[in-house]
Amino acid sequence: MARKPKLAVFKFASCDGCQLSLLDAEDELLAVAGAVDIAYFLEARTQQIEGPYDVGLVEGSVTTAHDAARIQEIRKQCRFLVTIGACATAGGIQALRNWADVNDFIDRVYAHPEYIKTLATSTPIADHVTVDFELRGCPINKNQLVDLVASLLHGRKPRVPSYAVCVECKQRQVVCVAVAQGIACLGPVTQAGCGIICPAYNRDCYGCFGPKENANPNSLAGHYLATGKPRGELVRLMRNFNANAKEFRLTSNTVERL
Amino acid sequence: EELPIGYIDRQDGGLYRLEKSDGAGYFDYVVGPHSLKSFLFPPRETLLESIRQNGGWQMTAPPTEVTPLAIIGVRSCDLHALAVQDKVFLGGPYVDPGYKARREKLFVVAVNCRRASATCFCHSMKTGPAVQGNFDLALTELGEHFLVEVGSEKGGDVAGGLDWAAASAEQVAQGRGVSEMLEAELQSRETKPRSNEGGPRERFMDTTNIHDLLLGNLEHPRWAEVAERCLACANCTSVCPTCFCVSVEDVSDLSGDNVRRERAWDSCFTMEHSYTNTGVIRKTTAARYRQWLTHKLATWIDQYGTSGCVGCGRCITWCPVGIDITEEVAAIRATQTDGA
Amino acid sequence: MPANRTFVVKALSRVEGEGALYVKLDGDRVEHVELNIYEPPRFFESFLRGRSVHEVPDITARICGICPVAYQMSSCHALEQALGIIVTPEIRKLRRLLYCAEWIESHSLHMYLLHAPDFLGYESGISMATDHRAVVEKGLRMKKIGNELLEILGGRAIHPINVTVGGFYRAPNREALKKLLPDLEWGLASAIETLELVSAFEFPDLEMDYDCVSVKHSHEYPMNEGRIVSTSGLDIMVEQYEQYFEERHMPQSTALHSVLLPEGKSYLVGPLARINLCFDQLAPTAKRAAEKCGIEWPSRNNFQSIVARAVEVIDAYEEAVAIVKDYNAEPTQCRIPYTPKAGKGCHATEAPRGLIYHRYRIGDDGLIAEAKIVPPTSQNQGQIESDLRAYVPRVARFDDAVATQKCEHLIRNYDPCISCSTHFLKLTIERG
Amino acid sequence: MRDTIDKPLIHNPWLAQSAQVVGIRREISGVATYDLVFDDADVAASYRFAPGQFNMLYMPGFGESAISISSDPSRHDLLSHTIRVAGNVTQAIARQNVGDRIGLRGPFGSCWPVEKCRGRDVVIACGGIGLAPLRPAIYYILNHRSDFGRVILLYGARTPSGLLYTSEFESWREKNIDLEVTVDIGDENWTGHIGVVPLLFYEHRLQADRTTVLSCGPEIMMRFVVFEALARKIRPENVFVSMERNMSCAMGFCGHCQIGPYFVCKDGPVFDYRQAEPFFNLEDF
Ligand SMILES: Cc1cc2nc3c(=O)[nH]c(=O)nc-3n(C[C@H](O)[C@H](O)[C@H](O)COP(=O)(O)OP(=O)(O)OC[C@H]3O[C@@H](n4cnc5c(N)ncnc54)[C@H](O)[C@@H]3O)c2cc1C
Ligand code: SF4
Ligand code: SF4
Ligand code: SF4
Repeated sequence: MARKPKLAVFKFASCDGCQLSLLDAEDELLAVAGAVDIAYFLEARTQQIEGPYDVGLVEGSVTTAHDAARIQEIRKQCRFLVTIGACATAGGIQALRNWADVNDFIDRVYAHPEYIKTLATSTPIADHVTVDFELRGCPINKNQLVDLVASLLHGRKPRVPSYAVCVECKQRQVVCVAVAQGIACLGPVTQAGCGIICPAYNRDCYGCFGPKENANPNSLAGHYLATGKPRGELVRLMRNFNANAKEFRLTSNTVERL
Repeated sequence: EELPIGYIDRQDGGLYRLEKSDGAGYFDYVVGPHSLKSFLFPPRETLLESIRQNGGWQMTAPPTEVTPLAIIGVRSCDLHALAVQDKVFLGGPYVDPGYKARREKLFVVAVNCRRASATCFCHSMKTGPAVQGNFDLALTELGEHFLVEVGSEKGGDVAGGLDWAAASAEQVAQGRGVSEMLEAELQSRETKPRSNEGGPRERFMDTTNIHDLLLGNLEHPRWAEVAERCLACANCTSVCPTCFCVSVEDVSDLSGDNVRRERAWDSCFTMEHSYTNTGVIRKTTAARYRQWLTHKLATWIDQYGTSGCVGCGRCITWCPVGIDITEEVAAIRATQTDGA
Repeated sequence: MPANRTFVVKALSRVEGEGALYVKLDGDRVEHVELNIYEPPRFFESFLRGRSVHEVPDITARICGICPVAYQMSSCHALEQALGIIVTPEIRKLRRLLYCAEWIESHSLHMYLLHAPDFLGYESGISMATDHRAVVEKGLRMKKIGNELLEILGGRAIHPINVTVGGFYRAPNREALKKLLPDLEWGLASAIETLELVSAFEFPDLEMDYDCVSVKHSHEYPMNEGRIVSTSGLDIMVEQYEQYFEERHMPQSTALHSVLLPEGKSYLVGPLARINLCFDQLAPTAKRAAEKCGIEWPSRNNFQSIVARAVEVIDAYEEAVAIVKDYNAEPTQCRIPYTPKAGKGCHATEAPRGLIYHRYRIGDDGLIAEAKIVPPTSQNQGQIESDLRAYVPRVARFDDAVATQKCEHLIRNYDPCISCSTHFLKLTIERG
Repeated sequence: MRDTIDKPLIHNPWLAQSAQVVGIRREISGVATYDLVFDDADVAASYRFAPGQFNMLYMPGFGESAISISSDPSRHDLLSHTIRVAGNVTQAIARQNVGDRIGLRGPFGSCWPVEKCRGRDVVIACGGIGLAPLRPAIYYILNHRSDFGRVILLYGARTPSGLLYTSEFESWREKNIDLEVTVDIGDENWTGHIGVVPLLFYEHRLQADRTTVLSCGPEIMMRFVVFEALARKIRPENVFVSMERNMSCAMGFCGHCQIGPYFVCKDGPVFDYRQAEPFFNLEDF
């Protein structure tokens, strides 16, 4: 039998939720551990096998100079690098600092600001190194994660659609909350993958999976504005966990300046 | 699902509200978010199951057992849509077994509309408002009573088994009057001045020579213009009762030994739809919108001998930004670049 | 052993996050212990300012992927207080069920995959599974049921989407919950077996004079509400929290240590603290099981926190079964409507890892003007250092690897949720 | 309407048949030919195809790909498929060995009008792997060589190492096929033509009224082949091209392969230029 692929999980600025998704795949966890060599995964095990690794899963965004250097090292160690979650793919919620003065943030929280070493921005991994594949979401969908592992094992493409949340809403016959209730929903510009939980739970999609391909948030925001939604609400809606993703960023800036 | 009895719907581009109305009867809401489509052509369906077995694959199609289904309150536009989907799934060289099985067990109770919403334009598509066949029973609401018309043997058997009074000629005429009045009202939309003080625009579509109009204007600037607004979100195609595009994908377990081949509703608005190994064919939203509109209203006629649009107006209502098929056609007609 | 020895452990594992531990020894005397936090600050309190009220639980969830419900619950309660919202008993019950789900999930994960391996001599739950597959599988299933419950109530297990100020966006589906009942009953039975398993572990003998702090409710085991009490006799309303507790920024770290005023003492929060303070409020089965499990309560040994967790999982399953059995109709009103307006509110709930405190001020524009969040780990951090100060001399005789492993074990007693802005990574012991 | 419903359902068209790989020939880098034999003898006995038709090859877990049949239509013992490794499915097929099994549905699609070409001259213009779907047509012509007039095969690839089936070229020439081969970039051993396929039209004088052109290859190449053919007054209905679109069902259900009014899977892949003309030069369509 071929050598088991070596898998490593790395953490940057994040909530740990995405790597937890692997442990949350209760039905598959032991099978995964049997099929791949989980060589480095601090959240789950003490054993740390040195690189190089066949696959590296990277959670979190780059917010310190030390981390900016560390991701370079990790890239060298990993043959196939996958970013998992909104932090790693778009900068995460902590990228909200990109619109503010970090020093102001620090002064408010810490008594000894001189000890806080942080960059002015929170940036996605792909701003620093080449990324081979992205799993979106805040948090990622554990089924997509398991499928990703399976696809790496079997040498196939992961099944990750790039279309809008709406596609699955309609497949599941969920009645559109935007059209039927006038709720400002990000579904039409957000990539599917979450299992359309929000509209199914009678609320707006708030964009966990980031912009879909060919996303057109300008048009959507324009329509919501025209139907009476306050500007601030729309700006905030785009400024969540994927605030720094290009399409959302540009639209939120445009709407803010209106 | 519960019927919203006593409610009417208010529909416009990107807007749907059910509102209680005093005068409303049992069926005075018109077309809702769902059509017959999802019952006969479910959004997700398993086509094939494969299990790895001693070096080969055991491939089986899941049985298509179906429980008989009766659907009450189907409108004329949706009956025409049913006929269109019948052509797609049953009328070609290949027959879709799942659709066929479900179609055979379907019992349709149609309803003649008494009112139309602003988004309805069945009269333009010659698909309503009066039901014209393809049903088992058809109801017309007449104040306290329902007028029942039998449309098939199955319908006759059901009606025969019930203790219903025979309708008088007067009642039959009254029933016909309901549809005629509505039809006249719809027709009058075409001559009414366009802006009716603030209320939703009442739709109609000029279909004169529409096939050549659209295919003769494949490079019209309107495609790029609508793409500025269109989200490529696929809501329109999903709610459309005739759209039938699907993606077919394998779902397998971690070992890869148990595989289900599934089809799911897809749309010409997704990137995956026109993906090929050498590139995505319809990369831009403009190209996708053009594909949708030209297929729906023009090449559908080449393929199936009828328009793909039955004038139900769902794509207008359920488009999150209210893009309006009738308006897009009108815009192209008004500024055609080609002599078509 | 050389007189001067420094050992560096690259990473503290099986805790959520990264950071460093620094220990300086002079012979057997501990000169200095310091837990260094490497988690880069994420500034949640700052960017909550200017957000709408309804966005707060969605945002605070992202502080921690391990215990998002705790953050959501505390936010919701605090904001409801600020807005004068009173939720219905039905909503209150469902929230308790949601919290039970998170406790089940989080505790099962910690006990079976992170902490038990320490007692049984494995480097991870994954390795443990090679010898004790059935045990690990049972733990995973217990955890999975917690997650399923979270999914039904919250939409998804991590960062639930159905939690909002005023209640829930949609009432959880009755049928789905009822269908889970057999699993919940299995979970209850398994939790009792778990308690038998873990209370038979061998616990390093480290008795500490903990000042335990927790929320306490008159007749419920604490989760969503109550007063704040301590072993040393504190008994205050949540509104008084900031008069008695203070967060201090420790140099060299991004962490804020919380201390008990006026002395500036460290204190203990979490399962052991809760069970010590609220034993009487345990559900009947949980209490009976705790009484006869062979551990003497109150316990002053935090290695026995694993036992406390097992008892709490029984309690959580027991309550979940009762609530689900009782859930015979979806409430007609699952969300109390409100209009955002100026106000102040604070609230404390019990996260799996201990007390969590939130305070908000809403401005005249109806947006958040100020937010303060005190997570459990920053409260425990001082106590972890105190524990280590006492424990390190006893393990100093071991070589680096073993000593580190033992220190890590101790830290894991706290199940530190480091992402709550506080992270460990490497252990340095300087022996002088 | 109703009568179509009552049409008996002969078999489930979604059901793939298991077939065994009995031979693998590496053709060029990244391209190999797979010989397949159905496991079920009844299926094998009843299976027939026409030149230009394709099968859907199925690798469970990976998906299906449309692959033209490249073997001799008169051979009933096996089916050959010449496959270029492109992505998901084709990579998975490339990992198969002799003896392994894959799923197969087919045959699908329209065919080259070889019957109608009897008595006529035929120009086959193809590029790269585009020769694969035309090889059954060539075999057909060879099997009935005397029924055809002049037969010209214009074939090109980027480099000499990108040419398929070179070992058969001699035998084709022997049977009186004018075979002209060209490459974009030659190597030290290359003595043949350099340049693109459409240029080879200038090597021959064609009789417009009795010539049929069959073309398969990259769309850009086919555009120029069509241009050259029409320039020589060959009528559009006698110019045939093979189109490629995403294909997920091959039965006109999935909607992916549409070009204007056509479903490439059932109306194509082979179209005459009268049909293809309105859409042939449109980007994005
Ligand atoms: C009528 C027809 C005949 C063909 N004959 C041959 C042949 O003889 N030899 C050969 O090597 N190739 C042929 N192709 C191209 C072949 O189908 C694609 O290269 C193949 O589907 C790529 O699949 P993949 O999974 O490896 O690639 P991926 O890029 O992973 O594609 C994923 C899926 O998208 C679809 N897809 C992608 N590209 C195409 C495409 N070009 N055409 C249709 N569907 C596509 C398929 O369903 C495929 O499984 C033919 C295509 C068509 C339409
Ligand atoms: S992307 Fe979201 S869920 Fe994932 S680590 Fe970041 S904050 Fe957590
Ligand atoms: S195109 Fe629009 S109006 Fe026409 S049938 Fe489809 S959804 Fe209805
Ligand atoms: S027309 Fe409307 S519903 Fe259709 S894809 Fe465009 S935005 Fe979506």
